[in-house]
Amino acid sequence: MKNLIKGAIASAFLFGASAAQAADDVTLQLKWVTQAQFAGYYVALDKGFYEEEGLNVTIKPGGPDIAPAQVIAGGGADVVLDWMPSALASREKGLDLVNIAQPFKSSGMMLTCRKDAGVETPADFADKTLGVWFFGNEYPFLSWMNKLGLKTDGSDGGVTVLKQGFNVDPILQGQAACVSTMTYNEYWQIIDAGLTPEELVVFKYEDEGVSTLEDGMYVLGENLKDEAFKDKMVRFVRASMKGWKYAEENPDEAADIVLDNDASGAQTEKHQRRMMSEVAKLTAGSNGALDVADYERTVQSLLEGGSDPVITKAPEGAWTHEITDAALN
Amino acid sequence: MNQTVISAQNLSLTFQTNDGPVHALKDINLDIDKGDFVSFIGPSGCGKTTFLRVMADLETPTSGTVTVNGMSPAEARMKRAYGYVFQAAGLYPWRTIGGNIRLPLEIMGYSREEQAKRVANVLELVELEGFDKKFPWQLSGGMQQRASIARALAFDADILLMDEPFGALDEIVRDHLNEQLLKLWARTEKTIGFVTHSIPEAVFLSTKIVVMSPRPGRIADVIDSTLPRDRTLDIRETQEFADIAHRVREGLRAGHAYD
Amino acid sequence: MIWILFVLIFWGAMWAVNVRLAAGPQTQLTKILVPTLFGITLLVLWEGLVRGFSISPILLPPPSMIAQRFATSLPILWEDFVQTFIKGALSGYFIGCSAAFLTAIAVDRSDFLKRGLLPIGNFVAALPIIGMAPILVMWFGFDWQSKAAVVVIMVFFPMLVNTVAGLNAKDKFQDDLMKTYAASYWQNLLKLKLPAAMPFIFNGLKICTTLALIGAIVAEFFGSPIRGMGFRISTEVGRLSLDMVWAEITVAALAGSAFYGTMALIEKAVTFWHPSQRN
Amino acid sequence: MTRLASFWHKAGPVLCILLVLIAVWYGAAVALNAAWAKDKAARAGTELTFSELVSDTMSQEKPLLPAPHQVAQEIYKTTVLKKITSKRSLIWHGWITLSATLLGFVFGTALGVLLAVGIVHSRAMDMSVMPWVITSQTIPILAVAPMVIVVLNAVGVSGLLPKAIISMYLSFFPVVVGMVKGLRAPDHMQLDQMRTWNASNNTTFWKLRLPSSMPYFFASLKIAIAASLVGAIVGELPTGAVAGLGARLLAGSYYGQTIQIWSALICAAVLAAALVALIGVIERATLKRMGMQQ
Repeated sequence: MKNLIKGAIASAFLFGASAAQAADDVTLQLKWVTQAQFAGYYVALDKGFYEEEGLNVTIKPGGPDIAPAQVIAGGGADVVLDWMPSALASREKGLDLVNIAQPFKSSGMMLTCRKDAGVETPADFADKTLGVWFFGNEYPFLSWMNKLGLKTDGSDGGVTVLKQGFNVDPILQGQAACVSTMTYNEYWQIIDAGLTPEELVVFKYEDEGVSTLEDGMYVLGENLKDEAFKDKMVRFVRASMKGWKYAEENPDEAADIVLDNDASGAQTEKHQRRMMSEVAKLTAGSNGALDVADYERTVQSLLEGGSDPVITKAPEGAWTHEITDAALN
Repeated sequence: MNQTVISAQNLSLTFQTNDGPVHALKDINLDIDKGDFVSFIGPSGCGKTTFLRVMADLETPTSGTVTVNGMSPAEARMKRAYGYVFQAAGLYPWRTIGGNIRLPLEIMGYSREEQAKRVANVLELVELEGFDKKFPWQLSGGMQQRASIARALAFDADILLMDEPFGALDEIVRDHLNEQLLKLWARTEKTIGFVTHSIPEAVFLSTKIVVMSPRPGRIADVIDSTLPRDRTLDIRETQEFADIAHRVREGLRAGHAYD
Repeated sequence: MIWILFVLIFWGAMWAVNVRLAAGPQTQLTKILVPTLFGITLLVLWEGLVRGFSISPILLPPPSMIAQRFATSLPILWEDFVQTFIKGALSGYFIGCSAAFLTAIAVDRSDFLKRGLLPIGNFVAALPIIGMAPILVMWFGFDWQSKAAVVVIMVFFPMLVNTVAGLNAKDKFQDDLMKTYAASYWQNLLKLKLPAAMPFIFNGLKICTTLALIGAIVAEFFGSPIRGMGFRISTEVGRLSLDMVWAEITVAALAGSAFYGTMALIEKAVTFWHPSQRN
Repeated sequence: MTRLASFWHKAGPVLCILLVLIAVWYGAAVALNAAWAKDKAARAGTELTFSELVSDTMSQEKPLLPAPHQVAQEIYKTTVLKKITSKRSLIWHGWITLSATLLGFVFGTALGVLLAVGIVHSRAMDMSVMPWVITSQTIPILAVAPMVIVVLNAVGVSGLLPKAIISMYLSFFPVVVGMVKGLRAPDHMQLDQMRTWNASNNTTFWKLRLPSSMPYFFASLKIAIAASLVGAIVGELPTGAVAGLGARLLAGSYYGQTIQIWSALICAAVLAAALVALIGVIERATLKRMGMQQ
């Protein structure tokens, strides 16, 4: 029965494809709203890199309640961008997500604190209120706190966790001592709001040795058994990485392309260009292939979750070099 | 006995409406003596209800004066000089019959024992003993109207103003209530102002019949009844009754001819 | 395939039973039995279709799985319930409804204010107030206070409009009667206007129960401490624990129905005299 | 003359209260934004005079509460000055929301009427469906919204339709309730009259029940369209800030652009008012033709 539905959907897709053009359709689900964080894909789309590979790519923006893993499980996308902790957690829930490429080499996540709240080192976190994103993004934070030996259930000597909304208001209004920020996005919102870098302390997950892998490309394992799909992914990864490298070299142009694709009309040029230059630093070290050492480190930190680990056992088959090997050689 | 309780002099009332002014009352002069039973009769729009409402200070006249017990209607109202019975029983559905009758007593600040005593008293007057725990909507229309009369009798007002109180009831019930009302009037010696559009009802009940005519609302005739104060329904078969009824009818006709 | 066949047969059978029950004499028992059977049919339909089509539990978990999750997560569900319903929704509901009630009474004395406020109140009652949620979270912080504030604003106008309409609902004769008694403003208010307004006031109170719950949950999407029904729903969707999400939705539906039902019961007791409540 | 007077009689108090509200809004803007202005000044090491303080609170880029004229400027900028096709035009976003609203409204009305007809004609349906219709509204729809969209995605439905389905979920309820009441509005006498003419159920429905239900129908439509708009906006909130007024709200919240949030809110309010007014006009015209209203 399941296959019947799948077949129906697939044939619907096929029909759509053959009716439109001969190019292969690929749908990409982003993790968040349209912004320079995803510049590589928009550049590849805009510059025709996908077209050159014979692909007809649709990019779906995400949002606060869009779980990419759920979208791919529902057949709403062929490839999704996700953070590895959340992808591995989904794997444990029985969704066979496989990492096929990892354009982000380093983590851009950090905790940004106000000096006047009395935070200088991680040791000062105790009894403070910290803003954290949830929705699958809390795993790196939880394993870091676990490493620091701080409880997150609000008990004495631990930290009080606040589910941060989509903005940095809690730190501006002093409701939280620290908030989660990305080097390329929220940090600059704090700066734009009027706080100066001197008034802030930042703790990069990368520097604290608790970084986990961010934006990677994930597909369903069962699809990888299909040669045609694999071939499609090879071309997709190749074109996407071409897009990323182009974006790194031409950040301003990339930011403008992102702006053109922002349907919400809420982004500003200044912010996107700055974001692009920060994102370029994170993608710089990667050619697209997953660094196994990074993967091992991520898994290790997720396994150390204390009483409530993010994942309970080391996953198997959660990544493959098959696609990147074919794409990049 | 001939003490004047209500007196109207050159009373006029004009309503301003979107279609221009309407002369509801024009140059009304009338005296009502203590203990009188006065009926106001006339076609719709003759101002009979308006006149009653002016006496009760529910409307304010445009010119002329009215006195109630020698005071202005407003002062009389503040002194709670009269009880008023409306066309519809207007009982509060969330209060029992007893509770409804108690309402004016609560507002006027009677003590609890006094309230209970009076409620029992007036319920007996209108023959509704045993119904004080019932809700209005559990009673028939006639019983509801009797309860509303009881409510107007519960406090010490020597004037009772009634605006077509039996208009919505069927004739058999109405006859019965008319008889009861006369007995009540005899026992309580109140002055009653009674609006109706039924000639037999007016003749049967009243000591004085005020015939009114419309556009502008004015008094066409005032008839002092020659019937004895103590009367039963049989009196309607007498010649005297027919004569008075005839005079009323003439008055009404004259009012129309004037139109 | 067997599941689907079973579901279809079950559906048909239940419907037949219900038609027979409904055609029979209406008793207290059939009044409860018929909708219950229908509800059970829906659940079986759901369970059967999910199993029959092997729908992934990440998309739509079957009711049995939700029930299991519900039973094993009672402490968390209770904590969330207290945070969102008791602290956020109920306090906001209470404050919002009382404020609207008092405003309505104040406004009722002035015809000018009434004529000015009513159209505006009607207008605001139709607005997507829920859009204010991010702003209120910004103003009142992330804990339950901001959720209560969202609820206050959401319930205020529907309650105001209903109460004002109710205070005008008295019968003309009754109003004149109070005048002939020379009743004071407060006597008139307490003995006539308020009782007469009760059906409208309860109408407002009932509408507001659902609004309160929705407001409190939705406001949590814009920032919250790490407990609460809205928090749990949004986080667990991210963790693909859809069974937990549905367990929370069940709690919300139960709480919402109980809240509404309580109000309806109080209404029945208070406005027993109103034609709509009499049998 | 009298028409003008009656216009002022109606509009005067409303305008007065609106003016008061705007004054309160300005006052609140100064009060709420003052803290930030002082904070900024303190960090810069300067003192603010009162007039400086006031002018600063009125012109912040991301105020806690923007002043009315800031919102008005933003609305003007994003409606009149931008091309309608531009993604920065509020009209474009309003149109996206409006189309989902209308689609959901049509679905919701159709579903509501169908259910109501079924409920009025079948006792079994009345007894089994009605309680669940009421229960359905106690489920917080926003919680279901993301799932509705993803599940629909799984069967290949995306774009306008998922939002419209959320709108439908909110708007069918008032229609069911109103229509059941309306279709049952004819009294015994009218129904008996139909029986004396030996009219079929069908005829009774078309000639008596349906016409009698019209006033109820329109009253519910007004509630339904407002609910439908809320549904469309709520549907846009969690489903990725793609486009529409809900997306503007979300994006505004995400970037702390309060002026943008408020302008989207005001735009939604105007849209709601216009839709309800439109139904009102149709209502008056229809009822007048049917002789139910002068």
